[in-house]
Amino acid sequence: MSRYIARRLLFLLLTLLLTSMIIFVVTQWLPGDVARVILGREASEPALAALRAELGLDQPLPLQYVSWLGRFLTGDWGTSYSTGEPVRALVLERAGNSMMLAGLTLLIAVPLSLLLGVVAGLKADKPLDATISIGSLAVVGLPEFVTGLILIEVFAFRLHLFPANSSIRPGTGFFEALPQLVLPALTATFVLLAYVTRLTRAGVVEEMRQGYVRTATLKGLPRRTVVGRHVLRNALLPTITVLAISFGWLIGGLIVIENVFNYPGLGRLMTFAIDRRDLPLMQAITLITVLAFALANLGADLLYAGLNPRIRLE
Amino acid sequence: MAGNTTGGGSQPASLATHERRALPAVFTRWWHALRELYARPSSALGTTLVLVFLAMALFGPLIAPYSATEQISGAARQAPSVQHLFGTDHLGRDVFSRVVLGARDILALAGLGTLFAVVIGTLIGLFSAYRGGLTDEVTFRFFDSLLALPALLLALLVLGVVGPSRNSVLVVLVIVYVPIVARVVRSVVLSTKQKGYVEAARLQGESTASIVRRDIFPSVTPALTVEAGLRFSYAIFLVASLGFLGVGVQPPNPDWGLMVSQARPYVSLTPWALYFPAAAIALLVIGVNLAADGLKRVMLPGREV
Amino acid sequence: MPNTHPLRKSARGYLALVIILAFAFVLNACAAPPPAGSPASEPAAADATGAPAPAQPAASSTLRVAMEAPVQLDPAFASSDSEIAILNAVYDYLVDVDENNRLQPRLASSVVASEDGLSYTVELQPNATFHDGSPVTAADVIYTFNRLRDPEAGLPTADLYSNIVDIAAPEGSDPATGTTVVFTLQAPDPFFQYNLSDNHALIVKAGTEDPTADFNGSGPFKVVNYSPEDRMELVANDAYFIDGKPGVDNLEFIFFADQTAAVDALKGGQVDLNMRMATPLYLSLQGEPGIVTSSIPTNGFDLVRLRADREPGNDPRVIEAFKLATDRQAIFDTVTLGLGAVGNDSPIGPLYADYYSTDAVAPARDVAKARELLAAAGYADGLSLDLYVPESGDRVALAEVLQQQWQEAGINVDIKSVPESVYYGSDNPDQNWLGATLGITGWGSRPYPQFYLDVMLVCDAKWNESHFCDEEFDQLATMAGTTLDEQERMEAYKDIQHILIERGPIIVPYFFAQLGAISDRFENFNMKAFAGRTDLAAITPAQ
Amino acid sequence: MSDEPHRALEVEGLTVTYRRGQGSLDAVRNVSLRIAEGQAYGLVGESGSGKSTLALAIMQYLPENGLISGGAIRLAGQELATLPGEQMRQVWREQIKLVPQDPGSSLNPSLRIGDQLDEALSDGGETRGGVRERSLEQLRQVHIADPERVAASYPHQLSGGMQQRVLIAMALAGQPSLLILDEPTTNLDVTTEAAILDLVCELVQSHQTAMLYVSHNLAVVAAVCDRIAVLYAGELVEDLTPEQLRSQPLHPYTVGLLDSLPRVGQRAGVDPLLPIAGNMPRLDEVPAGCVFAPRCPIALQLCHELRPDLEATQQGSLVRCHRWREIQAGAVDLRAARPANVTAPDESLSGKIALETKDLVKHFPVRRSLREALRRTPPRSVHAVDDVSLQVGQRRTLGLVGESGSGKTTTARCIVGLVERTGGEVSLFDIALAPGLDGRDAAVLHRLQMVFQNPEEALNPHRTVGDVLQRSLERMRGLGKTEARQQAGRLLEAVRLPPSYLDHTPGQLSGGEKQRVAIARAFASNPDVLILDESVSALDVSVQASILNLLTDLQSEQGSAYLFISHDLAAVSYLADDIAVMYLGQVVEIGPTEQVLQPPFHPYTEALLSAVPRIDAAAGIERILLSGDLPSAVDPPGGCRFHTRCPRLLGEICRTQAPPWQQAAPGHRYRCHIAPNELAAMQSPAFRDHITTVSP
Repeated sequence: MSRYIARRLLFLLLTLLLTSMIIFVVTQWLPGDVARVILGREASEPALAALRAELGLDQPLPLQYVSWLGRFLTGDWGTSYSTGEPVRALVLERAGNSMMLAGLTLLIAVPLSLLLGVVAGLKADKPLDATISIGSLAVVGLPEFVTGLILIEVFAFRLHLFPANSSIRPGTGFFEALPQLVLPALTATFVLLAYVTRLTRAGVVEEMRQGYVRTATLKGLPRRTVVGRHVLRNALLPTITVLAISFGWLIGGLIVIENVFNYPGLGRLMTFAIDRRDLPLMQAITLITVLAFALANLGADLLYAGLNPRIRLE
Repeated sequence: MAGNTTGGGSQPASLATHERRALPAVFTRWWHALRELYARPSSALGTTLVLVFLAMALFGPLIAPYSATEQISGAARQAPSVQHLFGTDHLGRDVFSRVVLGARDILALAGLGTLFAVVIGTLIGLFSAYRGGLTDEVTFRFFDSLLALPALLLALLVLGVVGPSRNSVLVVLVIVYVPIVARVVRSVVLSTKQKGYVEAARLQGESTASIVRRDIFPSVTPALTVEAGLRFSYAIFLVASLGFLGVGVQPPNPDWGLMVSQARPYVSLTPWALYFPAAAIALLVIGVNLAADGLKRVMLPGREV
Repeated sequence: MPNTHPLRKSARGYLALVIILAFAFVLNACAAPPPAGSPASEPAAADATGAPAPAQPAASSTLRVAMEAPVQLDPAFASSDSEIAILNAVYDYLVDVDENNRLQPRLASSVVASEDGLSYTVELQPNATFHDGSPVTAADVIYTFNRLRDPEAGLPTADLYSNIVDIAAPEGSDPATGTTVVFTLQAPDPFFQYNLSDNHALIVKAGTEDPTADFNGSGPFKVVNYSPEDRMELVANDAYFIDGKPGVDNLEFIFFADQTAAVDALKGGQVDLNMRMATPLYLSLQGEPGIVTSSIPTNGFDLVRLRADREPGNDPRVIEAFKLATDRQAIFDTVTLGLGAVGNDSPIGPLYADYYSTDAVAPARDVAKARELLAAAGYADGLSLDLYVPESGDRVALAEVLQQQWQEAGINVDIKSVPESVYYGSDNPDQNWLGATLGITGWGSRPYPQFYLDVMLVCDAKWNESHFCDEEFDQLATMAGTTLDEQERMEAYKDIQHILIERGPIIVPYFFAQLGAISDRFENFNMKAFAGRTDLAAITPAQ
Repeated sequence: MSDEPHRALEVEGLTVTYRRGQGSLDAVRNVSLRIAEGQAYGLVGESGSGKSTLALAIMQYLPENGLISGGAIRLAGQELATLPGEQMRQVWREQIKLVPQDPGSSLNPSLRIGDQLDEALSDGGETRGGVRERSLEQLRQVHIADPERVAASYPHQLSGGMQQRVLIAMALAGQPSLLILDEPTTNLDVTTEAAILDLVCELVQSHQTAMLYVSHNLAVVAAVCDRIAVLYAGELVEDLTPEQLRSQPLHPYTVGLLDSLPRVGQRAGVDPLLPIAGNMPRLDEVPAGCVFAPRCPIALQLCHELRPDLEATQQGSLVRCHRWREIQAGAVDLRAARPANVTAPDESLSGKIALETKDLVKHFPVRRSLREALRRTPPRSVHAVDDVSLQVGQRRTLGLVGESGSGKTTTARCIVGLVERTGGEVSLFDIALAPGLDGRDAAVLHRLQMVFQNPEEALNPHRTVGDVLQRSLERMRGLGKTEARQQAGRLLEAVRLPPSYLDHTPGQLSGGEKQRVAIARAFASNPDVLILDESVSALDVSVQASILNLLTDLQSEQGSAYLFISHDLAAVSYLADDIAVMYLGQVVEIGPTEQVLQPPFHPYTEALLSAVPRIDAAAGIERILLSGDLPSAVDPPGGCRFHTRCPRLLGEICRTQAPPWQQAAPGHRYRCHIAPNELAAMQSPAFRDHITTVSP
C-alpha cells in the first residue's frame, strides 16, 4: 500500500511538472503584450520596454521557466502583472472560495446523483429508469449559463430564497456564505448530475449481474441488504473516481458559473488573468487547479484502494 | 443484451441473431443498428432528435424562411408570431431561421472537431499502444497532464493563442479530445493485442501496420463509435460554451451559444431570442446522449452505459 | 493492514455524514434567506453580501458600486472608468469638471491665469490633508505634475503636459508648507484648466514611488481593504475638506466580469449603484421597483475607421462609399436603442453646443451611389475586409449592423471580435487598433473636443489610428487648439466637421448615452459623461 | 404427495421459456425428475443442453427474460413456482442452496469471508460472536485448516479451491433439504477438483441432504451421484444409475458422450474416440422429431418425424429413444455405425528432432517497491520457466501437462517467440531461433505455428473465414488471390468443414468450428511443428473428441510434429507419443506416454493421475490429495520445488537439495530423490492394472 501511495505521489509530481510546462509554453504564445495591458493603451514605448525588462519578459523562454519554477517551489509565486499584488495570497484565497463552492456542490450532487443512479440502476430498463435518465440529461443539456439564469430568475427574483449574486467578501466562512453558495452550487450540480447518475446506474447494473449478488440473494437476504451491503460497496467505486476527477473541474473549471454569479473563485480569476495576459496569475491558478485535480485523484485512488481490498492488500 | 440483469447461468448460445447477407455488410450493419436504436423508447427519442437536427443541418435553407443574418428592417425585438415563429432578436433577425440554420454550424463544427479528434486520437492510440514502450509511456503521461486541466480552461488558453474563429474552435476540440479518444483506443488495443488472432498474425510474420489495420482497428470501432457519440455531445456543449464566452464562432454566425450569449443582456426585452437557441442546445445534447446510449447498447452489448 | 474494520466504518460514517450534512444544508438554506415578498432592496437582502450590519441604516450607510475589475490603480496609468472611479474617491483633482462640462474647483480653491495666458497660479484648499494626516502642500502638486510630465518616464500624460515649462511655488514660499503653485507654459493653451483636470492628474503625496502601495490620497474615502479582482472597501474620510462630503459612511466597489450579473445584483439588492451598462440592460431596469435609472448624453462614441494610408482607404471614393453605405439612424435605433445621439462622422458632438455644427450632416444613405463609387475605385465586384472589434459595449452589435448595411453596397466584412487586451495590445500590426485596416474603437467622453483632434486625427497624432493626414485639417486643428479667440475656434471646429464628413476616413455612427442605475435608498446621484468621474462623495442615503 | 413422503424434490413436466424480442424459445422442455432425500442426482449435458437453466429454474432464479411456462417444481411437497417472493426468500434461506460454477465471482470481493458466512448463518436472534463461532465451525466442516485466517480474508486472497470450499460451507449452513451444485469444479485444477469432489461426497453422506449435481463431465457425475439424468437440447433423454451408465447406456447420445471421453491411457492410434457428428441444435432450430436424430448414427425416418416418449425400462432407467429396445438387445451396433476415420500414426517414422529447447528459462521481473529499491534488495522475478529441455521428434507429439501456474503456456510462448526467453536455446531442425519474433525471418516463422486456447478469440471476428485463410496462404505461401481462395477451400476440407464456410464470419461458427478454422490457418504453411496450447480444453466433450481425431489425421497427412499442451492428462495421453510433466516452471518427469502413465512415476504425476475422474470408478486407485496451494513462483521453494505438497516427502533432503534426474526406463526420467524401485513399491499397482488397455 505504501508502495502504491509512493507511486501515485511520484506520478502526481510528474503531472504537475508537465502541466506547468504546458501552461508556461501556451501562455507564452498568447498574443497581446503584457506590458501594454498593464500600462494601458496610452503608455509609451520606453515605459513598455522598461516594464518588459522588469518582468523578465526579454529573457529566453526556458530560462524564464526555470526561474519561475524555482521561485514557485520556494513559495514565491510572483506578482500579478495586472494588479501588482502577490499572486500567492490572491490565488490561495480564491482557491479557498472555490473549495467552498466545490464542497457544497459535492454535498448536494453526491447524495442526489447516487440516489438517482442507484434507483435507476435497480429499476434498469423500467419507466422510472428512463425518466431519471432523460430528466438528468435534460438538466445537463441546458448549458450552465442558461441554468444559472433560470435559477436566478426563479430563486432570487421570484421566490426571494437566495441572493442573485454570490460575491462574498474575502474571509467569509462556509456557513456564513452558504445562502450565496446555493445557486452556483446547484448550477454546478446540474452539470454533474447526469454524468454521475449514469455512471452510478451503470455500476449498479453491472454489479447486479455479478455472481455474488446471486449468492447473497440465494442466502435469503432481503433485497435491501443485498443492495445496501453487497452491491453498493462495489458499484460506487467507479463513481468515486469520477467525482474526484470532477473536483478539478469544480475548482478551476467553473469559469462560466463563477462569472454568471460573480463568485470570487478561481474560475472567475482565471478569466480575469487570461483577459489581461497575467502570466503569473494564470500559471498559479492552473497549477492549483491541476494540483486539486491530482490530489483529488490521489484521494480517490486511496479511497478506492481503501474500499477495495483487492488493491489495498496487494 | 436485453434485460439479463439478474442471475447468470448459461444463456442459450443459440439465441444468437441471424445475420442478413443480402446487402453489403456495412449497410446492413447500420440498418440493423438503426432498427435496434428504435427498439427502445429512449434511444428512439434520441435518434429522432438527432435526425431532426441532422435534417435541419442538411435542409436548413429550405426550412428557414429568412437568412440567418438578415436584419429585417423595422422588425427588431418582435415576440414569437406566425410570421416569426421564435420571434426576432435585438437586430431584427428571425430567431427561428437562425436556430434552424445554426444546426448546420454546430453539427459541422462539433462533428468535424469530433471527427478530427477521433481520427488523430485513434491513430495515436493504435500505434502507440500497439508498439508500447517508452514513447507510449511519454505520450500518455503528456495526455494525462492535459486531461488534468478542465476542458474549458484549456480551451480558453488555446483560443487565446490561436485567436477566436471557427478553425480555432476546431483546433481546440481536437486538442481537448485527442487525449481522451487516444486513451479509449489504447485500452481496447491493449486488450485486443493479447487475443489469439493477433498473436496468430504475428506468428505468421504480418507487419505491424497490417496487424493494426486488419486485426486491431476493427475491434476498436465499436468503442470508438460510442466514444465519438459521447465526444460529439460534449463538443456541442463546448462549442456553445465558447460561443457564450465570446471566444468561439464569430458573429453574426448563427451559433447557438453565441446567440444565447448575445441575447443574454436582452433577456428581459427578447427572452425568446435566448430560450429558443438554449432549448436547441439542450435538445441536441439530450438527443445525442440518448442516441449514444442506444448505440452503446447496440455496439457494445453487455457493457453498461 | 492487519485490521481494516475501522476504515470500513469510517467509510460508512462518511456516507452518513454526507447525508446528514446535505439535510442540514437544506434546512439551513430554507431558514437562511430573507423573508420572501419584500422588494429586492430590502435591507435584509444586503445582509446576504455580508455588508456591515444594516440594522440601522441611519447609523452607518454603505454604498456598494458594481464595477469592472480595475487593473491599474496608479493614477498615472489609470484609464478605465472603474479605475478612475476608485481613484476619484481616494484622491483629488486640482480642478474637476461637473456633469455639464463646467470647470469646478476641488483641491484648488482658485486657479488664476495670467494676462498672456502663459502662467496659472493655483491656490490649494488650506485644510486639505492626506489620509495619513499630513497637509496637502505645493510640494505635492509639484511632485505629482513633474512625475506626469517627465519625458524620461514616458507616462501617457507626458505629451499632454509638454507645454508646461515649469511648476513651482511662488518666490519666497516654501513648497513644503505653502499652498500656492505656479504653472508656467510655453505657449498659451485655452484648455489648460481642462488639462489640469485630466483623468490622470490626481494629486499624490510628494515622494510617492508607488501610489498603489498605500493609497494615501486626500480624497473623500480611505481604502480599508483591497482584494484585487474582487472588491475594494473604503470608509468616509472624516477629515475631508469639503463640507457635507462624503455623503455615505462606507463605500464598496464590487467587481464584476459580467455586466448582466452586475445588473442582476442590483435587482437583487446586492449592489446599489451600477454605471456604464449595456443599453438593453439599462432598458430592463426601467420600471424595476426600488431602482432609479439615469441616462445622460455624452460625447463618447464608437469610431469606425478605415486606414487612409493603404488600400482600399487610400482612395477617397472608397471612403465616401463606406459613408454612403452606412445608415446612421438605423444603427442608432437598433444598436443604442435610441439612447444618445446620432453621429455625423466627426468627434465633435452635439454635447459641445458651442462648437457643434447643425448644418454639417452626413449625406443620406445611398447604396447605388456607393456601388458606383466602389466600381469607379476598381471594386466593381465588391470589397472584402476584416473588421476588428473589441468585444465590449455595443460594438459587436454595431459591427453586425454595419456588416449587413455595407454588404448591400458590396462591401463584405468578416467580423473579428477580440478581447480588448488583444485589440489594444496585440503585437500583430494588422490586428491591433493602430494597425488594422478596418476597425471599431471606443472613445470616451472628454470635456472639450480639441483632445480628439490632437491625439487621433492630426497627421502626427499619437493615436492616429485611421492614418488620416490632411493639410487643411491640420491647420484648422492647430489653430483651434491654440487661439485664444473663441469665435475663431468655433469657426474652425465647424469647418473641421465639414472636412471630416466629406473626406475623413471615419464614421461616427452615434454618441452614446451614459447609462446608470441606483437604488432608491440613495439620492444626489449625478452621473457624468465619463462615468468614472462621477462624484460618489456627493451621494447620500435617501431621506 | 402423501404416498411419497421422502421426495426432496419433484420436477414435473417443467418447461422454461426465454423471451426474446417478439418471440420466445423453450430452453428446457417437459423435464421431470425426482430426487429422494439423501439422494445424489446428477444432471449431465453439454453446453446448450439447458442444464443450468433447469438448475436455476428449480432455484426460482431465472434471468429476467426467463419464465417457467409449464410444469411444477415441488420442494418437500411445496410448490415453488407460485411461491410469493417473501416465502421464496425463506426457502432460499433454509431449504434450498446453490453451489455455483464460478467461485471467484460468487463471493463479494469487498467483504471478508467471515462476514459473508455470518450472513448466511445469522437468524437475527444471536450474538455476533455466536454466529461467528458457527461460521468457523462451518469452515472446519469443509476441512479448512485455519478457519480464523480464512474468515478474516477477502476472497481474492484465497485460491479457487478454497473459495469453493467456502461456498460449500455457506451452502451447508442451516441443513438444507436440497443442495444444487452447478458445475462446482469446472474451472478448478484437476487435483483441486478431486479434493472438492471427495468433500462433496463426504458431506452429502454425512448430511443426508438431497443433491442435484449439474456437470458436463460424465465421469465426475458417475463418481459422485446415485442417479444420472442426461439432458440434450433441453430435453431429458436418459435417466439411469451410474452402474447402468457403465454397463449399458441405452440412448445413442449417452453412448456417444461416453465414446467421446478419452480415458487415461487410451491412445489415438490404438483405440480411437468415436465422436458424435455435428452440433447441438440451436433453440430455434429444434428438430420436429427426436432432438438427437440429426446426429444419431442409427436414426430412422421415424426418428426425424416423431418425438419419442421417455420410457421406463425394466431396470428402472428412463430413456427417450425409438430404438432403445434394439440397443438393449444388442440388435444395433452404435459404434460400428460411426466410422472413426482415424488412421494409425506411422510409428516407423522417428527421424530427426524437429523442435528442441535446451535449458529454456523465462523469468518475469517483479517491480521493486520504493523501499526495496532504496534498501538495494536484489530485484526479484517470477520463475515462470526454469531450465526446461524438451525434444519433439519429427512427426511425433510431445504432450506437456501440468496444472495452471506450472509454466507450460509460457514455455510455448517462449518457443514461438511471443515471449522473449531469458535464457537457454530453442532450435527448429537445428536452426537456432532468436528469442523474439523480430529476430526470426519469415521462413522460420512459417515452419513453427501455434493454435491458442480460446476459440472465441482465435479468429478476427470482423473477417470471414475465407479472408482469414486466404490471408495466411498469401502471406505464407506467396499464393495469388485466386489460388489462395482455392487452397483455402482445400484447407477447410482438411479440417472437415464444408467450403460454404469460406463466407461465414466467426460469429456464425460454434466454438469447435472456430478452433478447426484456427487449426486450418496454422496448417496454411504446412508447419514442421505445431504448438497446441490447451486448444481443445474449452470445447465440449463431443467436439473435443472430433478435434483430437482431426489432429491425429492431420499429423499423418501433413507430417507435422506437435507440442500438445493441456492440463487434461487423458487428452494428452490420447494424442502424445511422449509426455512431459511440468510443476512450478520445471519439468519433473518426461518419457514415452506408456512409461509415464505407469509406476514408478514422480509423486506429482501420481497425484495428477489419481485425481483424474474416471467413468469406470477404478477400484483400488488411492486418491493422492495434495496439501495446500501452488507456491508462489516468485520465490520457488528450495530443494525440490514440489516438497511443500509432496505426499512422498522424504525429509530434509527434499527441502534442501535439488533432486537428481532418475532413470526409470530408457527415455523415461523423473526428478526426485526417491529411486525408481522404491517409488514403484510405494505406488499403487492399481494404476498398472488400470491402463493395461494400452498396448505396449
